[in-house]
Amino acid sequence: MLHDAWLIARKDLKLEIRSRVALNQVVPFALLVLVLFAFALDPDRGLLEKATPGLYWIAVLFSGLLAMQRSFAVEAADGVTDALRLSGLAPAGIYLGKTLSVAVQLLVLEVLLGVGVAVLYGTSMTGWLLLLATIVVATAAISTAGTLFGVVAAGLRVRETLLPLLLLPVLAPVLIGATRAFEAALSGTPSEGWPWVGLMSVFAAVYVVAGIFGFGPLMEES
Amino acid sequence: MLHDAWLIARKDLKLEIRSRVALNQVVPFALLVLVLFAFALDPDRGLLEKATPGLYWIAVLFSGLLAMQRSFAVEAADGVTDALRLSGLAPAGIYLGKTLSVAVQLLVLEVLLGVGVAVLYGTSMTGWLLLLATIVVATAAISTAGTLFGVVAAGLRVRETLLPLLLLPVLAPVLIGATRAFEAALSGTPSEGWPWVGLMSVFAAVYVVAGIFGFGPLMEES
Amino acid sequence: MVHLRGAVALLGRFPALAGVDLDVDRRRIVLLRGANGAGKTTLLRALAGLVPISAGEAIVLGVDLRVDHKSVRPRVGLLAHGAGLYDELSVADNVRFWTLAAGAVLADAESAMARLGLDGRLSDVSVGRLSTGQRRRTSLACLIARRPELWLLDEPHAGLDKEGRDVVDELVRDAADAGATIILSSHELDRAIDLADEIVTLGGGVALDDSGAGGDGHVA
Amino acid sequence: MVHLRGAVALLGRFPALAGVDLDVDRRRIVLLRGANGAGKTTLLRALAGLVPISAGEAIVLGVDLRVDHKSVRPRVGLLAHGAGLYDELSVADNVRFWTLAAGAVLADAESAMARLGLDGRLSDVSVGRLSTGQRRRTSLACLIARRPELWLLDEPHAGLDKEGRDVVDELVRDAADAGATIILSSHELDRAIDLADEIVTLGGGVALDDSGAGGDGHVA
Amino acid sequence: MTTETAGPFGASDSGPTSTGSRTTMILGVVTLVALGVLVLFGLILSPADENQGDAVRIMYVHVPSATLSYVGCFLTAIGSAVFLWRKSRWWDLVAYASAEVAALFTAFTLVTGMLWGRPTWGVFWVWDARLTSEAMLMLLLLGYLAVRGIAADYGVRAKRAAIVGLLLVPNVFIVRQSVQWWRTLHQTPTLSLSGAEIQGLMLFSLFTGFIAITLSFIWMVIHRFRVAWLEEQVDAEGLDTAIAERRAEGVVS
Ligand code: HEM
Ligand SMILES: Nc1ncnc2c1ncn2[C@@H]1O[C@H](COP(=O)(O)OP(=O)(O)OP(=O)(O)O)[C@@H](O)[C@H]1O
Ligand SMILES: Nc1ncnc2c1ncn2[C@@H]1O[C@H](COP(=O)(O)OP(=O)(O)OP(=O)(O)O)[C@@H](O)[C@H]1O
Ligand SMILES: [Mg+2]
Ligand SMILES: [Mg+2]
Repeated sequence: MLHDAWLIARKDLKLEIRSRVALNQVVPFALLVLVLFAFALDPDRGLLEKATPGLYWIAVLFSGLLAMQRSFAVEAADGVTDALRLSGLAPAGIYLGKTLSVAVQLLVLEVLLGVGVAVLYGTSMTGWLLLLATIVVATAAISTAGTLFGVVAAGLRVRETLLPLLLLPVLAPVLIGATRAFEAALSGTPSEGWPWVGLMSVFAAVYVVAGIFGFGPLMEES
Repeated sequence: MLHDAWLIARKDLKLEIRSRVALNQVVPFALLVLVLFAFALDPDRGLLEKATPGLYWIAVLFSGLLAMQRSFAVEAADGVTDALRLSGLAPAGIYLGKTLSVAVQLLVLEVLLGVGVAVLYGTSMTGWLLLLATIVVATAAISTAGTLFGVVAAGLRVRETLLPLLLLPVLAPVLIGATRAFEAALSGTPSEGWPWVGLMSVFAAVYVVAGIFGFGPLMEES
Repeated sequence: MVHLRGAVALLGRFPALAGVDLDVDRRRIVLLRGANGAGKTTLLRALAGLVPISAGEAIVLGVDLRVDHKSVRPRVGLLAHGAGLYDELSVADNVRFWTLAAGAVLADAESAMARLGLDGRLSDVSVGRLSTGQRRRTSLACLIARRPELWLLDEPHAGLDKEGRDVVDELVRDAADAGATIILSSHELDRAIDLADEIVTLGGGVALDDSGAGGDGHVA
Repeated sequence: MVHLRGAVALLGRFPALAGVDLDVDRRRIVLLRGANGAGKTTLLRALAGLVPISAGEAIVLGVDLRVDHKSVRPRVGLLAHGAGLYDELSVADNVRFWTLAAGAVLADAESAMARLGLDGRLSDVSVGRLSTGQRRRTSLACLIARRPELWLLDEPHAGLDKEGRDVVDELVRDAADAGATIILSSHELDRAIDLADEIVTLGGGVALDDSGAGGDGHVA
Repeated sequence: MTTETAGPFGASDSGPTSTGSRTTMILGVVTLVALGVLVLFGLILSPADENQGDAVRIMYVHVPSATLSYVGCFLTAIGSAVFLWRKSRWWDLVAYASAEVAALFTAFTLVTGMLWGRPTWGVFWVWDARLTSEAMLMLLLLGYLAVRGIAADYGVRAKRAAIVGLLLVPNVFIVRQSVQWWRTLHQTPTLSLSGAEIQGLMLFSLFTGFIAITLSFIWMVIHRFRVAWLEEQVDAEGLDTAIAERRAEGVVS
């Protein structure tokens, strides 16, 4: 299973390296979402200052959605789904592999976006630790749940619209959790943030289990 | 040209009626974007109260993006782009037809979302007029610009990620304009809103012209 | 109708056509053959004005493709590997749409569907549900409803059953009689050679010297 | 190897297979033929465990498909119309990926590519850039690198040039000699009939009684 | 040759043959009576609240329908789980029926809540934690129904919907919990009017509300289930004819 996961993840990352979609397009998209909100939420009201952690995670969420769409668009090519079913790869392995490759891409994105936020706010050492932990755990949560719902929408012609619809409400708690944890880290009260990290770990764990068992049946038909 | 536009628009709307993607998925997605922001921007700070018009238009924008993606995903099917090029349909007609079908879908979406906003805020008669005018003009702006950039991304394998990247910055002025106009209408000072409506009309007019002349060359490459 | 001299076409940076010479007169049926990757598809697409000619002469239907590659398009009919159909619309909706798009009338769509056996149960089935051969028939129906002057058929027999192949041959002959020019590529030489008036063998992006119609001319 | 009795398979609500009887022994090469839409592709996909059998008996490689349609999958090789390749990866990357996914070793991938003439310039070209026949060759290379026990070939000759067709025939005969079972569908009967040991004609989702055939659709 | 008419999931499930039966009719009558009693107590006999006036009467439908929206979600999850486990079409349709009704009750909760909010809070909607989480629940259900509505084969739809339905549970839980997770818990004067402080006729009215709304919930789920079941039956009935027609195609050519 882990061997299969590695095979899939390597293939996906190779694809990304050849096509550079995430780097050239998803990262700018995330920046864009951030800037857009600055437009919508007029800066002179002072809304933005307070809202940065929330906006950061919204930007990550939407970009994650895009990365996920791309990850499944690749598998939607003519006959690939059938080929995967016939391949003998363990569905759980495919699930873990795709999760891994999405997580790697998201991590890169988050670090690129996050350095800015952290520097602007200038946080303490413990703050840094919490920020990092939040990023890691939230990424795990987003990619485990995202990959599972990705396959629910996969193979359907309506994939592009169905995935956001299913995924966003499910990830809403992660959005809250990560935002709260970031706020705690940036406001110098990291102890308030750690419970959120715990919560998101539970979330990610639930979805890993659901994915490992659910991916097989979901891959079946389409 | 208008005949061609009508042919394309009718085909797209027939497709929508058969697949019901916009109705079943884009509309809920718009609601979702609204609610998600509520999560991210903590309600007890009173941020949201003021931000509703902005959120409304962000929701419309993201859903419009989805509708646009879908609109061009349909044309990306195996060989369809070539068939369109060979068809003898005037590119300007194709442009107008696709703009029209996206605009119709967006209008339905906006009315569904907007009735709520308007009722919740209870606006005056002149306010209503401004709201309506804003909706019509902003829709025109979003769909004219969206369709033009849609074709830039169409046919490329990275369509799903490229379109948002191109489109969102272009539409930022529309986002501001529509938000300001809505704020004016809802706060009972419609006279402040009308200049924005004018501005967006100019925006839409510029893009219609750009689309009519630019769509042909853009359809070429890919 | 078609006159190419040293025509070069690039796909990305790859010269898929590396100097093709080709002359086809009105009412002729020309068979393109050649190994996989020889450039048959690229040649047909170039003749349809879809792939730009970057060097050499290329005149199709009286239009110089290097000056204007768009105005031939509505006058040609290309049967490509990609079906060019909307999967979610029914067969009838697809054929009607492309017929109207080409400026023909609905009656043409109906008769084209009837000709290809798509008028019964199948006409209301979504194209996405069709079998390979049925999709191919639908593409063909769209093509003939357009009444093109130049037919460009990329492996027209592929995927069709015996009866479908006969229909294609009939359509091609009728079109040639009615004044159209036909260029088709094929790997099913037995059938295609009977149909063709002339045979052109492509290899490595150029037309190889050939022994003419009916000749063997096989290139390893 | 394959035993079907009254097998029914639904695509949506449409009974694409409406009660098929079929028996194939080890080392046999069976040709499926029939009109467009007869159910050939559906039958091959059903045998691969991709389309569920909703009524009747269906035993493939000793596995009852109605009980378990997954465990046969790694043991069959299906050449379908969809190429099953990642357009953005190179030919070599694709063949290697699918070879490793099937649990075979990299050397198998190399020899398969060599066998299909994909080892030169082409091995580094992205699959999305290939010609139809070259894609088909790549799919075939992925298939043979898996060394399946049951080969299910949907129009294996389509799109291939003369030399490619010869390679396919050779591969099929070698596989049969090595103990595999082969079921292929085709519309190019001249070629396929020579290759096949048995011919089964499908029509309307059932195996028709065949001219010169035994009562249950067998041809000597 | 014989061909089973049962769908892909076997003939073992037995189900209804019409949209109604004696039991459902009796249940319907009882529901109507209960609703009548609710109207009687809720609108006429129970007193107006000191603070809220007549607006408090909304509570008698608002609170029960909120509760039943959760029940509907859990029922959907149970149906989905049994479907995945036993491949039972019967349970799949239970999940489907209860998800639809749950969506209806969630919408009803939102509407009654908004109507209540106008007189008590002065606005229809605030981005309060509970309101937002209920809205999110609505969206989750819409997502589930969107999966049910995709144009794909029955098996595809059912299986995918079942996984989504199953994952409703952790999400209902998380969405509900998020009320507690909010930095400051939403507090309004009206919400402090919780169970213990309601007395006498008001408590009784709330009680009748629960009974009446629960009965309507059951009645709706049963009917929705029966309709869905019969729709499936109709599809299965057509199969024999479809097979015969399909075979005829072969004879022609
Ligand atoms: C759109 C607006 C509203 C929504 C979506 C909403 C939603 C809900 C939900 C989901 C529950 C069930 C809570 C649970 O059992 O865990 C509930 C209960 C309740 N709601 Fe609302 N509500 C809304 C407006 C209001 C208003 C305006 C009032 C009163 C002024 C109100 C008063 C209550 C009361 C008293 C309960 C009983 C449960 C408790 O004590 O917490 N609600 N509401
Ligand atoms: N970017 C590229 N890099 C390298 N080679 C390319 C590129 N793009 C196209 N090619 C090559 O150009 C040729 C295109 O050939 P074309 O599709 O016209 O062949 P064909 O004669 O139709 O073959 P077939 O019989 O297989 O359909 C192929 O050999 C393909 O590999
Ligand atoms: N949902 C549906 N509604 C109606 N008909 C359908 C549906 N789905 C599939 N079909 C029909 O089922 C049949 C499937 O046939 P299949 O693809 O197996 O044919 P085939 O023998 O491979 O044909 P070809 O020679 O064209 O490849 C087709 O006739 C198709 O029209
Ligand atoms: Mg070709
Ligand atoms: Mg087929």
